[in-house]
Amino acid sequence: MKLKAGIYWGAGCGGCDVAVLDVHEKILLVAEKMDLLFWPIALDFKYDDVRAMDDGEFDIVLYNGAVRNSENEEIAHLLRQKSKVMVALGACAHLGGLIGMANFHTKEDLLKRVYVDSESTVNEEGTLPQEYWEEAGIPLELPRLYGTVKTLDQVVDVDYYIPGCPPVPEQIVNALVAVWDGNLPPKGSVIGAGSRTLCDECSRTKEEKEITEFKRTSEVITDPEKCLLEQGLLCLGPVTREGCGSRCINSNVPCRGCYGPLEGVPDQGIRMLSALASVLEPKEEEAIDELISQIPDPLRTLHRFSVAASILRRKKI
Amino acid sequence: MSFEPKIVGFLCNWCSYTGADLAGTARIKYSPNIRSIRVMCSGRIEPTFIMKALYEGADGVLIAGCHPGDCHYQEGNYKALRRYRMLKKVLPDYGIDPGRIRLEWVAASEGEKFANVVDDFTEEIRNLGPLGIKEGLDEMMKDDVIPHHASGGEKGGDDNEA
Amino acid sequence: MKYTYYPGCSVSATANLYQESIDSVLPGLGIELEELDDWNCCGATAYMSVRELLSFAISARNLALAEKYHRDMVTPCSACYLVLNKTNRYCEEYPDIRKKVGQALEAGGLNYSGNIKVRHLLDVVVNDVEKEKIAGTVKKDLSALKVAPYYGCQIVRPEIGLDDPDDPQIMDELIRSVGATCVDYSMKTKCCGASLMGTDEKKALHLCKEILADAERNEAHCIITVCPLCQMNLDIYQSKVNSLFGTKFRIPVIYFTQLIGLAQGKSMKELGLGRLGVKISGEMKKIIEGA
Amino acid sequence: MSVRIGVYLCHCGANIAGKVDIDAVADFARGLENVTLVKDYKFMCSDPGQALIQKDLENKLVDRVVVASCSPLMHENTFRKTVERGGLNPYLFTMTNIREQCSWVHIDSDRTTEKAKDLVAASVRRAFLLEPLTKKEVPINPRTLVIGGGIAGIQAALDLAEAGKEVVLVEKEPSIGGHMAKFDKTFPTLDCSACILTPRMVSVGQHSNIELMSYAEVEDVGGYVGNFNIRVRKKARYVDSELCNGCGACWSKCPSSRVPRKGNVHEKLSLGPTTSIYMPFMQAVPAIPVIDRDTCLYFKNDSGACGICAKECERGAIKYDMTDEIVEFEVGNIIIAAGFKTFDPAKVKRYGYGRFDNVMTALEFEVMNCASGSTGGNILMADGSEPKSIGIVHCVGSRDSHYNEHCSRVCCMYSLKYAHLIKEKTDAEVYQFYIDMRCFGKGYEEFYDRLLSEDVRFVRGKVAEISKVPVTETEEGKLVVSVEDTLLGTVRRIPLDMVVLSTGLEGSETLPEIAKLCSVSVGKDGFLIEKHPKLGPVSTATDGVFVVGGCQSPKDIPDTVAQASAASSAVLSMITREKIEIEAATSEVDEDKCSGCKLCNTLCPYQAVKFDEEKEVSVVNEALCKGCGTCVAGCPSGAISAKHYEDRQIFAEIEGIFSGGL
Repeated sequence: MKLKAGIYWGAGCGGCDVAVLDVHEKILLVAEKMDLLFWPIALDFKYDDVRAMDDGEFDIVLYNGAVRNSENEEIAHLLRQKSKVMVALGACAHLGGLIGMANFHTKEDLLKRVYVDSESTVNEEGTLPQEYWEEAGIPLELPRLYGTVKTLDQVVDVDYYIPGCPPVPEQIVNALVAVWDGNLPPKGSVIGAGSRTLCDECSRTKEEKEITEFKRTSEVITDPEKCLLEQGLLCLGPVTREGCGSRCINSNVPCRGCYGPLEGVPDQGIRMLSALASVLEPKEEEAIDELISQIPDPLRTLHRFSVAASILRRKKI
Repeated sequence: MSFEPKIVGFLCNWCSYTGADLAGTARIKYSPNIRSIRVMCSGRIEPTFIMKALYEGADGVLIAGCHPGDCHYQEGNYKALRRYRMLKKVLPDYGIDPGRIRLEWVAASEGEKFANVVDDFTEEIRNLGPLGIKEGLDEMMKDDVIPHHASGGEKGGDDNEA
Repeated sequence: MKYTYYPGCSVSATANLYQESIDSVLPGLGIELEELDDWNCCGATAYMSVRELLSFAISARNLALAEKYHRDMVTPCSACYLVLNKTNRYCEEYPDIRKKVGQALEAGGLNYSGNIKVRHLLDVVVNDVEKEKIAGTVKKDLSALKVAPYYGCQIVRPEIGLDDPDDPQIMDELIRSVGATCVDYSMKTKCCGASLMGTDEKKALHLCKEILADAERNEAHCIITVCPLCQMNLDIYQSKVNSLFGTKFRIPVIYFTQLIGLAQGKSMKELGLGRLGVKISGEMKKIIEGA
Repeated sequence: MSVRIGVYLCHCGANIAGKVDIDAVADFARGLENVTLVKDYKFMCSDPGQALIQKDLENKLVDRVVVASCSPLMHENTFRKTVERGGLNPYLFTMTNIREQCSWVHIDSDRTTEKAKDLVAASVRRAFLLEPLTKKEVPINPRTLVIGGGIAGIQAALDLAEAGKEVVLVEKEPSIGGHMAKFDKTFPTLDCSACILTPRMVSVGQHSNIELMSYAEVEDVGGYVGNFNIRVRKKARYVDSELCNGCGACWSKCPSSRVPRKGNVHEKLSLGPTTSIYMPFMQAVPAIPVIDRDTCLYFKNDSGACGICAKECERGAIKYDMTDEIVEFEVGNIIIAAGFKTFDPAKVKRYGYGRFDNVMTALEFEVMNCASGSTGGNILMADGSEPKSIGIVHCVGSRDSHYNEHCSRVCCMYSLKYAHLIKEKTDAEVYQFYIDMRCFGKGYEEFYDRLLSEDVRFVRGKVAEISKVPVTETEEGKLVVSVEDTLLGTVRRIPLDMVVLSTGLEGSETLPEIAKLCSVSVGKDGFLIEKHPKLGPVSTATDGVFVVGGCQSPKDIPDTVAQASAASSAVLSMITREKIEIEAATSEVDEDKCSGCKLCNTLCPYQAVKFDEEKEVSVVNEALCKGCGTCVAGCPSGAISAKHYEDRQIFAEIEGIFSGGL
């Protein structure tokens, strides 16, 4: 009996949906075992079709993208109600992802920046999108833009997480296979990724770390053999879960942390801050500050994908 | 009455906690706004603890360790200093005044200094006012709900206060 | 290499032979001196002990004037070197002295910022000119000439840091670099009595006698010095020392620039050596003429 | 089975109850989650107080204990033992400090009570998450390493060997004896130094329990208390110790000399034979010569030109092809007795050492006084003639902000000894230039009085300069000491034939390296830092490593011997315990989470967390780990946890502080 599956695209870039397609021929294996009953980007099913379904009818729902407006939240609740297993797919649903960077700003700043100040816009009156508008008697509605980006598990109860931006296609398939084989790890755990950090998977030689300088990727020709952190590049590998196959590191670019932290690490960015600071070489205050000043924007670099899931969740306004 | 800041202190067992005890044995009075947690070394204090304290309701966090060179474990306090400097650098991006966290070297014999540091820090935080991360968060996300007319008009946003 | 030149009062008067040797020797070493215009007396150590603040103001005036040249200032005289350095140091360490000196100079339309470094001529000759360059200008073999290097007590003060206060070597090296022989001179930094010669002559003469005696004991042909006052005390008053203590010293006391000149084969007259109290004669004369 | 927490509040007489409303805190505590029992008592630390807890535990009423009373630094151990007697793991207990950091230091009692409540709430949440821990035990290897064969090392080695314990004594010179072997007499008793030292050296050489490694240096120290693994490099002597019987045939014919040939008497000073193959001094232990490579003709630019000593030796003990030998062994404890070095007076240019003849250091003067020395014990000037007047300058390099600020404690006394020796052996005038006469030990002041009666001239003043420049005839050819005589109030110029500089004491050259090997630290004054200046003078912050004698601070022979015996008794107490408890609250690596980034390896000053090549993860060596937690806070993958101070326990405390009892 085929399983019923659904994929939804919340506040995200759609990369995760593309990742699902990227499984190439394995999509046939998926199609053979599953009926996709809801996939707004690919199939023409409507919300009402889902509302018409029984509770828990979906065997599995892959929800990618963060919860950024009221529609995301509404459909999240709806899919939760209609699904047995709800999976947060990709960094946005799992940690808030790049979308989560909005938490460093207020809603008003964002709207003003996009609809008024952006270089290519001419909008003297400063009109902004409205939630509800009537034109010639016809009601027009837009979902409400939230002031704070939320991760999926801050809105509904999530069974599993598939991390990554985007998640590695094979890992998505492995997750789906695990669901219909029924052998799933305890509820709430991360699947489709390793249990250690990237350093385990990374083939570069690692020595004792003592950082004397920070460099940006453009400033240094990296030695392919040596650990990037030891070459002064701010690599988040040590704090990020493995499973992505070191796509970035293998192309000589430091890891940005999209696969999120391991179990028991409540805040990926601050945990890396602690680890990084501990191995700075200088001992005097001035020298330490000078070295830290070589990192252009430490907090957003450390929290590129995970500010919405960090302890403080957002900038205090 | 005036705002009474809540301060969380992380004191290292060998120097600052002993120094704080000494203030006690000498009956030196200081403001009761601080609640201290004992760790074996200032090197044990993770920035995550500090963020957790700020999130749970602390208006200020005091980190205290041995003077450089005196650390019972030789170098723990240097790590504390490095983490402190980096945390101080990133706090403004979180909209938090870096003055809300403070690192002090307090020797086991400096009971008086500990008392002065607590009083001085309490006043400093009193001037900065309450931080209230948690309340601020709830306040901020108060209007993040499904609007009443979004789905078919009558079912409003008010009844799904999930 | 160009420096602002602060001659000081003695070099342009009683010690003009020092100036003559400077004028004849320095160009050959590539050192160009541009005299500080409208310089005034530095107050010397005597005045400093009478009216310190006034003395600072007077000497600071020279430093303020020198600022427009934006380069080091060189002086041949130890007293000026000490006083000008002391002014810079006190103005930096004691804000109220700096404030008062500043007010005084403002009245004269001048501004003192203290960024002019004051150096002694010996320091410039030995440290800025390579040894090979000096050796290159030597024409006469003075290896037989035994010279006693007399530093005096001012240029090696610890706080200035030019050389080791107890056992300076900077002039010993210079003697060797011009080919002469430097004797092991224990009295090289002992005081010559300086202005004491004017107030308590007997005591000063006693000090000078020790300095001369040690030179004679080491069979030095001459003593070289860097300070007009030391030169005067040891040279002009040598006869008085002999009469007071019954010694028979006949040791010429010349400037280090004159020694360089001699090694370069310049004539005694050109180096102002004709006007010494104790004339160059006897064995030293033979060595110089014979080389 | 849910957790049942018992909270015990202490009044501490009025110390706590006077400011904190105990009943209010008790009611508050009863409302806390998982708290099943709350009691309060006037003095929890008293026997009846402790019995309260013990009985509740025996009756299985609670399985976690929170005691809200004084500082844990005060009674944590007391209550841990109580909990253990009650049959519960002692680590399932935590304390709340509501006295030193609460009732004693705040004024307003309401707010103090509020604070006490918050702290109790924090402790309860922490107690909920506590895990049982067991103190690990590690066996103690009964063998001890003693670094340094001076009187300190000799005494410590003999104490341990006499107690039947094995000792390895490593000495970097060819013979043991250290500085004391270079002395003629010792103060204040004027015993002949060799007479009291040689018997002990011989017993060290012959003791079955002491393995003596002379002309050897410690190269590596690994492991931890009770189980140090040591690597020693025994330098090649080119004389086979099995075959040699010390007959002296070799050095009697050796053509080259290890002291400068043309030097004056002072430059050619030496104790043993001055040949290139030599015995350091006649009573050397081991009594085996060694070849000085620098001056030996055979080794000079490897010409192999000479070979006389090999020919002369009937027993064929001379072996030019000997190479350094590396020895490895295990010990349980280490006693560092690396000794001191004397201050190099050449730094004080005004005293003319190295520029003028007849200005010598104290050590040179000692060697000259030795009967077995090159002058046969006679005090001679550089040209060999007898001095008519000798000056002894105190505090050279000591009590001086330019050099060493510390007082070297022994110079006043050995200077007095020299004055006596000079008076005894010659009829020279003796001047002592001192700042203060520090004769603090037993019989020291009496010795000073004796010298006063032997008409030694004492001048109280710091010597300004020693110069060769005579001012009067009497100063001709003399060393003129100019000094301000503070008692007469004048500056004096004293012409002398000879001047002895009483140089101060500093840590020996090899000290910084030995300190690094044994992970002890060197203080600003250049000496090893003891655990506590008053209460732990011979132990160090590193368990199993002791410091004795001149390397810990300048001291005389009696104090050195006392410290040596103190250290050996401390070692004996460790050995007899056979096992040592290792701190239980150490760190632990979860090998499933550790990804081998090695970041933690840099953080540990004790090298307790190291990368394991096979497992490809980092592993904590429990015995080395001191439990500071620095690596835990630095581990990016959260793979290292600090037992008893886990992240979740500290998070719980933070939440407890702000829970307000919810």
